[in-house]
Amino acid sequence: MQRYSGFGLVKHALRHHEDWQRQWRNPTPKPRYDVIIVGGGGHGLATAYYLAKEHGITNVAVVEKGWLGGGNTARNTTIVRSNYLWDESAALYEHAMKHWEGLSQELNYNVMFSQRGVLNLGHTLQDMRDIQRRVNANRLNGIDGEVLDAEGVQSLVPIMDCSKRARYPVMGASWQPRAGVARHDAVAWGYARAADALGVDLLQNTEVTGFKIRDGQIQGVHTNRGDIEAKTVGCVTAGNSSVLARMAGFNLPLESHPLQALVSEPLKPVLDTVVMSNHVHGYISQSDKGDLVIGAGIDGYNGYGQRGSYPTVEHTLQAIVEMFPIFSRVRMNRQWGGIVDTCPDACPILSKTKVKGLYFNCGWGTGGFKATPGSGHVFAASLAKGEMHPIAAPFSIDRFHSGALIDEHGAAGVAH
Amino acid sequence: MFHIYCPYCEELREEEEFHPKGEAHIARPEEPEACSDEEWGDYLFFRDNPRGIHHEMWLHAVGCRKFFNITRNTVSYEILETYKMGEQPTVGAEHLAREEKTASVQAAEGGQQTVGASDAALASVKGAQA
Amino acid sequence: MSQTASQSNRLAQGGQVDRTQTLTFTFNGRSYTGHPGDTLASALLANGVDLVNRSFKYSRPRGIVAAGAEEPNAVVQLGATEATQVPNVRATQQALYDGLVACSTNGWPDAQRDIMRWVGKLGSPFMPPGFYYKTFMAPASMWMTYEKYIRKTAGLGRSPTQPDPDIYDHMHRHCDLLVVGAGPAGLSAALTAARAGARVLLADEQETMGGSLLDTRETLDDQPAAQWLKTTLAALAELDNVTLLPRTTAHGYHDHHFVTLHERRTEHLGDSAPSQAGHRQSRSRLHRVRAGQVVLATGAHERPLVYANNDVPGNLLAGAVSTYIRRYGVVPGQKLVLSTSNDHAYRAALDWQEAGREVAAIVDARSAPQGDLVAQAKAAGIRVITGSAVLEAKGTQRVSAARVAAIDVDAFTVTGKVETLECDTIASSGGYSPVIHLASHTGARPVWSDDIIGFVPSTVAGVTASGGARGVYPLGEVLADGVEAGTNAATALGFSAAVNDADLPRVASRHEGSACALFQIPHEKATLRAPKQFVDLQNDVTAAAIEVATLEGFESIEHVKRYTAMGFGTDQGKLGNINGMAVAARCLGQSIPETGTTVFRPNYTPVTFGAVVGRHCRELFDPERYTPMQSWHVARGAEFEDVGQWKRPWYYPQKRRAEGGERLETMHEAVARECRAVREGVGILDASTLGKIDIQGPDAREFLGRIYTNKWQKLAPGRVRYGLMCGDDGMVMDDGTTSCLAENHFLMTTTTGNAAPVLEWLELWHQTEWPELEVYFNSVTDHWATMTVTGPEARKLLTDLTDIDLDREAFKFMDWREGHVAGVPARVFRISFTGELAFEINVQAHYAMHVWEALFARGEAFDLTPYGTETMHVLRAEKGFIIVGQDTDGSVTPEDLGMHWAIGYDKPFPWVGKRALTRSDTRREGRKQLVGLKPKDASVVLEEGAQIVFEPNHAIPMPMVGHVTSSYYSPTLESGFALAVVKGGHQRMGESVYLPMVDGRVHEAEIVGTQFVDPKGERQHV
Amino acid sequence: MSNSVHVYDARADHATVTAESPLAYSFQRSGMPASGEASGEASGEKSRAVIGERAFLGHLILRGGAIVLDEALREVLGVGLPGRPNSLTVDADGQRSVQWLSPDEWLLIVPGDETFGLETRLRAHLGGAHVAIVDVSAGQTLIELSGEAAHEVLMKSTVYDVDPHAFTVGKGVTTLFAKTNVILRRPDASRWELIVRRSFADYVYRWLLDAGEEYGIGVARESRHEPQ
Repeated sequence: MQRYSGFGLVKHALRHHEDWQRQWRNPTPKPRYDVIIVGGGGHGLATAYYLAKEHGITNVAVVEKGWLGGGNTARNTTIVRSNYLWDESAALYEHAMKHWEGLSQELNYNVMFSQRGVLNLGHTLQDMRDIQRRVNANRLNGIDGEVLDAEGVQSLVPIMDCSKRARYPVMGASWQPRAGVARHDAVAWGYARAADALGVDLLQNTEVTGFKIRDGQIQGVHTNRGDIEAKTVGCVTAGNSSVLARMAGFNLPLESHPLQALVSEPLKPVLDTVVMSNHVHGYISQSDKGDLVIGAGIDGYNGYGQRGSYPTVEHTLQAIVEMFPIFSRVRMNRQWGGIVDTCPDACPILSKTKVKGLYFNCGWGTGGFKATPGSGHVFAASLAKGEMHPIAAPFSIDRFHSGALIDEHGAAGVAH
Repeated sequence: MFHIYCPYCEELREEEEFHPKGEAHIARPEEPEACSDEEWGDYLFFRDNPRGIHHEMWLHAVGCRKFFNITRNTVSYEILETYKMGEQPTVGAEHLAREEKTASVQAAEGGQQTVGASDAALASVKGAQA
Repeated sequence: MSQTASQSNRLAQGGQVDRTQTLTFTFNGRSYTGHPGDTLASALLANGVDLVNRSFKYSRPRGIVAAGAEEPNAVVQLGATEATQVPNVRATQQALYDGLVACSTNGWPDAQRDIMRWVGKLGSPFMPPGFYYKTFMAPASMWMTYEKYIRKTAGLGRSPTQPDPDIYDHMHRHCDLLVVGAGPAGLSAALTAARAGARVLLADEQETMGGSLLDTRETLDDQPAAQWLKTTLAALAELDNVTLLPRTTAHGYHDHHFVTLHERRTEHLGDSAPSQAGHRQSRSRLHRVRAGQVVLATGAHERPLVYANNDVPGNLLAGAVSTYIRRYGVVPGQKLVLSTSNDHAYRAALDWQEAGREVAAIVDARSAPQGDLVAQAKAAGIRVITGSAVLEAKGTQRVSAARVAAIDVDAFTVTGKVETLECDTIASSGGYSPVIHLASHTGARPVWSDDIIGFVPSTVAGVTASGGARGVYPLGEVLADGVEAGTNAATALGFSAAVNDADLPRVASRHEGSACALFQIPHEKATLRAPKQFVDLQNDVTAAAIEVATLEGFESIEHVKRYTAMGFGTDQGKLGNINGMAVAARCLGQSIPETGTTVFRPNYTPVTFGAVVGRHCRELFDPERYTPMQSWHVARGAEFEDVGQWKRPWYYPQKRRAEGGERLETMHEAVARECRAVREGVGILDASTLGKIDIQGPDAREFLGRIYTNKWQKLAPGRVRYGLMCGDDGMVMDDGTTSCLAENHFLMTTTTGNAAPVLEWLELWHQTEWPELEVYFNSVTDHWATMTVTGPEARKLLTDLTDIDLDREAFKFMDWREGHVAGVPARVFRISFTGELAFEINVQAHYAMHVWEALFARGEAFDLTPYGTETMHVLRAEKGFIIVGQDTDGSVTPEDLGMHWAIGYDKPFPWVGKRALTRSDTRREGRKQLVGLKPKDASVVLEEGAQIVFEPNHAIPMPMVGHVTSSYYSPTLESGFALAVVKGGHQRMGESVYLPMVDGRVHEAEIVGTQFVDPKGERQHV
Repeated sequence: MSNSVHVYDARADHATVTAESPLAYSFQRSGMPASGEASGEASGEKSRAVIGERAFLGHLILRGGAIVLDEALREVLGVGLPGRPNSLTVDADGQRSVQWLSPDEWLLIVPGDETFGLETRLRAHLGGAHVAIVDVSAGQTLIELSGEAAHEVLMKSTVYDVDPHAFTVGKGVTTLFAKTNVILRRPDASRWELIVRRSFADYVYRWLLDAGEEYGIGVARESRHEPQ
């Protein structure tokens, strides 16, 4: 792997950038692998990387129907935080957070993880109770967090309207300083390049069309480029998990919904933290390019169209302008949509299935990006050992039968 | 934004008047006590969530307040029909599913069972959901 | 000095500007003049302003390139005052008004003297695509510092720092046919369909309708195009089934023909929307259009050619040159070189020459161009160099020369000797890209057409692209295409359109030679070594950057775009995307269609947040719901709590004597006073916000039994019962009392926040599962005002005001009675949420104030005290009454709450929620259960949300066993107390738990029952 | 039947009891711009949109089967149910109307003092039929909107097509109005009626004043109160 550094950049400049190496190969599928990962997004690529890196399993294929990182990795609003309410979620997202904190160096790829802090605003007494409950839980779980009052919020974000004038005045917030944002595409590319360097085959434009199953054991996948065999297959296909599951003969407790986001035109920096509000339904940060990156809740209907309905965008901007009246004259450049698999309890599924050797990693809803390194790490360990990693174990599909849900609705609501 | 024909109001209305209520035709088991935990969980949480033809329930919340059903393509978002509660769809998921299946099922080889979205698989999934 | 003296590039005549009026404006601190009819761009060009901005990444000088929505460079900061700042306005789309103030968005101290240009110049070799992914990694701790500096270079314009003085609004529109674009195709389509009877909406983004007719050289019916345009617009304006919306951009096409249009109503008039006849008007308006059919007559954007230094000011699109000359009477230079791949662009040279300026040469990549325009140019004496192209522009702040040579397009090589032509302007044309954005917003992928060398929209039912938007360019054909589109749309809508070919204006036919596919021009040096050849001017993406991306394995066009940032600017790649795709295709050795396409997303051009928001802001952001007693609460100085959309009195602070005058009570003081009043005297609560559902029908009772966890069979008329409602997952979702009004008639109450969801829940079960049950549900929440009179003195207070027998035996706890209160018919319910003697009085809301004031008049003798939600919470918590949503969170069963008494285990029908209570997880030991907590230190009020542990000395992570759901200071107990959920709590009475706080303190508390006051419940029965 | 449902007259004697309409507080708080002239600086201009409250009418919700209800209504009120969804029947003197709300739900609006009598007579005619009649008179109010710009004010406010050619006289729908829902109907060519829930009435009122400002919206001071 060609090592990246500032010094290297100078060397390449002198050679007119003529001898940059490919960041990953474009291999021909082998007939057989030890493990197949279906889905070349951030989570799938991270899984492949950790399989190779930590478990020495390098005979791995990542099968991607389009281009690497082209699903929700390419479409999310890049927020990273770990201040979840329940122990199980907190453990998972904090595991991810610890990986984020050295990821650029580990991958030798600057994923621009910017720990600028995330505010989750409270606008009602119940919001504030929930915030206190969550921050107290976070601290006892070893996760950084503070409860701020309205003045504290105002001093962090001077341009926000924290006055009593607002329809739902800001009463306070939870504040996680270690949280922030990262450069989404770079995460996929960084993992792809590192996994490729360890021998993982990244198969783009390769679509899984069915599974080979014998005696309840997975044998491999059918693809538009032929059959590929493996005794271990991990599906990490956010947005399309139910479609894959049905190919394998079972349903999942998922619904796929459109999730929309939008950006303003690029502006000179005005907002240095991430601000999220469940109550007025909107969240916002400003990218290093200057765009205000804005998102909100999902559309209520099932949809695989990578677009949602316009009123969702309107409500989101209403919330943003309510919080930031100075943005009224700023202009919205672009909107887009992703497809998110939502679980009834707003928590993901990392699980074995009825088919031996076939694993699913799905149901991240609107919050999958932040978990990318942690999800990949524990899912790889689970695939390698054939037993779910302890952090992943509570996220089994079985919880929807036993009733042991991990209900993050109260704490996470719509916004991620 | 959808333009939805309400079968009770007998006219097209804006999506903003409606609320989507998830998959249609999920009947509550007649005898809940006779259900296993698994069957009960399936009824509560597990859904077809198809990419393609979807029968779904909507509520004309700001309107006649009636629940009704829509057959909609979840990719193109085209609404193929709307029909009243208690009625059955005329455009079936099996119509599109059949096309999808022929595309996804590979010829079985060497005694291996190949699972696309086979009828058997669909049936086993439907099971408890009637 | 004459008025146009400063406008050195303004022609004495021609164009559609009004030279009789002069407008003054300021750009980068200097004052200039222009005329009505100008855009900011045409006025700047008229004044010879070449440099309008610095580029984003390399800080290179940039000038105006285009004349419309596709302009990438002339993006300026607009606004004379702080509050009216608008970032990133395209000068080409901003009408000039008197007093306009604008400046460049990049460059310090200004765009001319920009310091960053040195960084750009020296640094550019070290800034290949994605350079930031490859560096700034060491040491890890430094990234936040690096980022701080990287961010300093971010952005184009700046946000205002003050709230917007303007207002915005929405219009919901419905039409049979929406026509987007009022050029020749759109006008024809609109007129045809309108005459057939369709309700037509015609929107056009420019200041004036007409599109290409505004600068065409061609004639219609032997008259200048303007004449036909005028007649047609007049004809449309006369039809009352036609609505014309100029200055209105269709920016988003959504499902089922829902289209959003942004109308700039006042942005051509001034900084801020002027008032009209004394009334405020909106600065801009968003039209939400539902159309039956849509005709997209959005025209085409010219593609520039990609050659070295093609970004130096003085490089323009050929079509823009014509537009500036013909529409604005502005020639943007002295001496022109035109580089083209097609005939159509020749008109730029002809227009230039006719304007009296010099054309150095037309450089045509085709070896033998043959169209009529070519002949005209030759006849006009213009030098035409064939088989060649401009390889490179010379000059830094303005083009000084063009380097021209013969090229082999297919082999991508320079084949001839380079000739340097002196000039100050290079116009280029690489053909035209249909404006297909709207057609692809709902996911339809554009299709490449070799015939027109561009993408055309794929078919979407109900949407017709017409004219340039589908690659039809000759004017005569465009007009006919518009008529056809209008006819087809009208027919599809059920109108019969009688088309008369004779209605079509005559257009002189013109022979046009075929164009050649030309994108990037080869240079003598390889792309990676040649001077910069820009593909995306706004994001400084060069052909070399695309080549590097493909070298590094970014092969999907989506990867190329993302790695280089191509197309991510505010112009969304209108000029650059196809050129970029062509460069990528060349590097990858494949065709453009093999390389792919990208689907455009809304918005076509940026839209003001305020316009999207409309009037849903400030006081109208969200409804405020009031009870009939709102004015009383306000007058009484209540503080309010937001409960859903309701404003509920939270507490009523009173004035107290204090040193040096009076002061308002704190919340703590007010609540203590209100609590004591209820426990010792009498208080009153406005409970009108409670949800109330009238239930009638012979099966009402059966229905209640199925939907509530407890039993309803035996509830007699005149009696009231508490009910608990679960989802079928067994989790508590709401609670409230339901009264039996008559055998088949019940009144259900719900929590304030759940009134609508519970009604919907009842309807859901009735309509979808049990339609056979004869029962109807109707909301009467707003009809009945509810006031709770409670406290030991409640009966005494009421006695004189009502004809109801209040005797404790005649009117028992959990009874309701009908009668009058203060002369008003009322239903009175003896239910209690405070644990005290309580009467809930329901009267029609019209009379609520009458009754309320009568109660206070009588209540003076009893010191009747109004109390708010905070006191209500304290009082109910002292009694262990739960608040759904505060003491429960969607993971709590009735059993967890210790409410087995409210569970009808043996009811015959398997009621909603029952089955789930026997799932393995709901049966397991160690579930969190609702208990009371008594802090060891009575002065401590535990924090709501405090986490509970058994072992406070455990290392982090510390196992948590529950949390505090409600916690207050009790004036009655004179101590803090709390409700909490604790693992296995019901079995742990008397045990100690610990609550570690953020500040390091650890509180100790004892697990106790949930009823702190009057545990036997005697007081409510008195 | 009478003992299976609790029917009683909850209307007070307006001669002795002060009744407050749902908009009373709004008039006091937000003011009532005069309808003869414009608000704001320009004076002497006629309002192009005028609103007024018709307070204290009787609003009854009828639930049940169309056939039985239609019969009973014809008998008792002299007008039947409207035959089509989203339509409205008005009696000869324009004082009483019946509007379709859903396949088993109609809104009856009558002079306030007729409410209880009507309910009683209807119930008597309906006998044992499975129906529900619910008095919601105090839970909502009726706002009239007229003037040449009336439909433009509505276009700013509701997603429903209010083009006077599409929304013909005799139509009535439940739809969105800004962020709340209203019943919107057109009893005759000169005016629109909005039926608004009491707790949202202030929001609707403030919205109407704001959206109508550019048309110089005014409030009719003489609300057409029914005779007591």
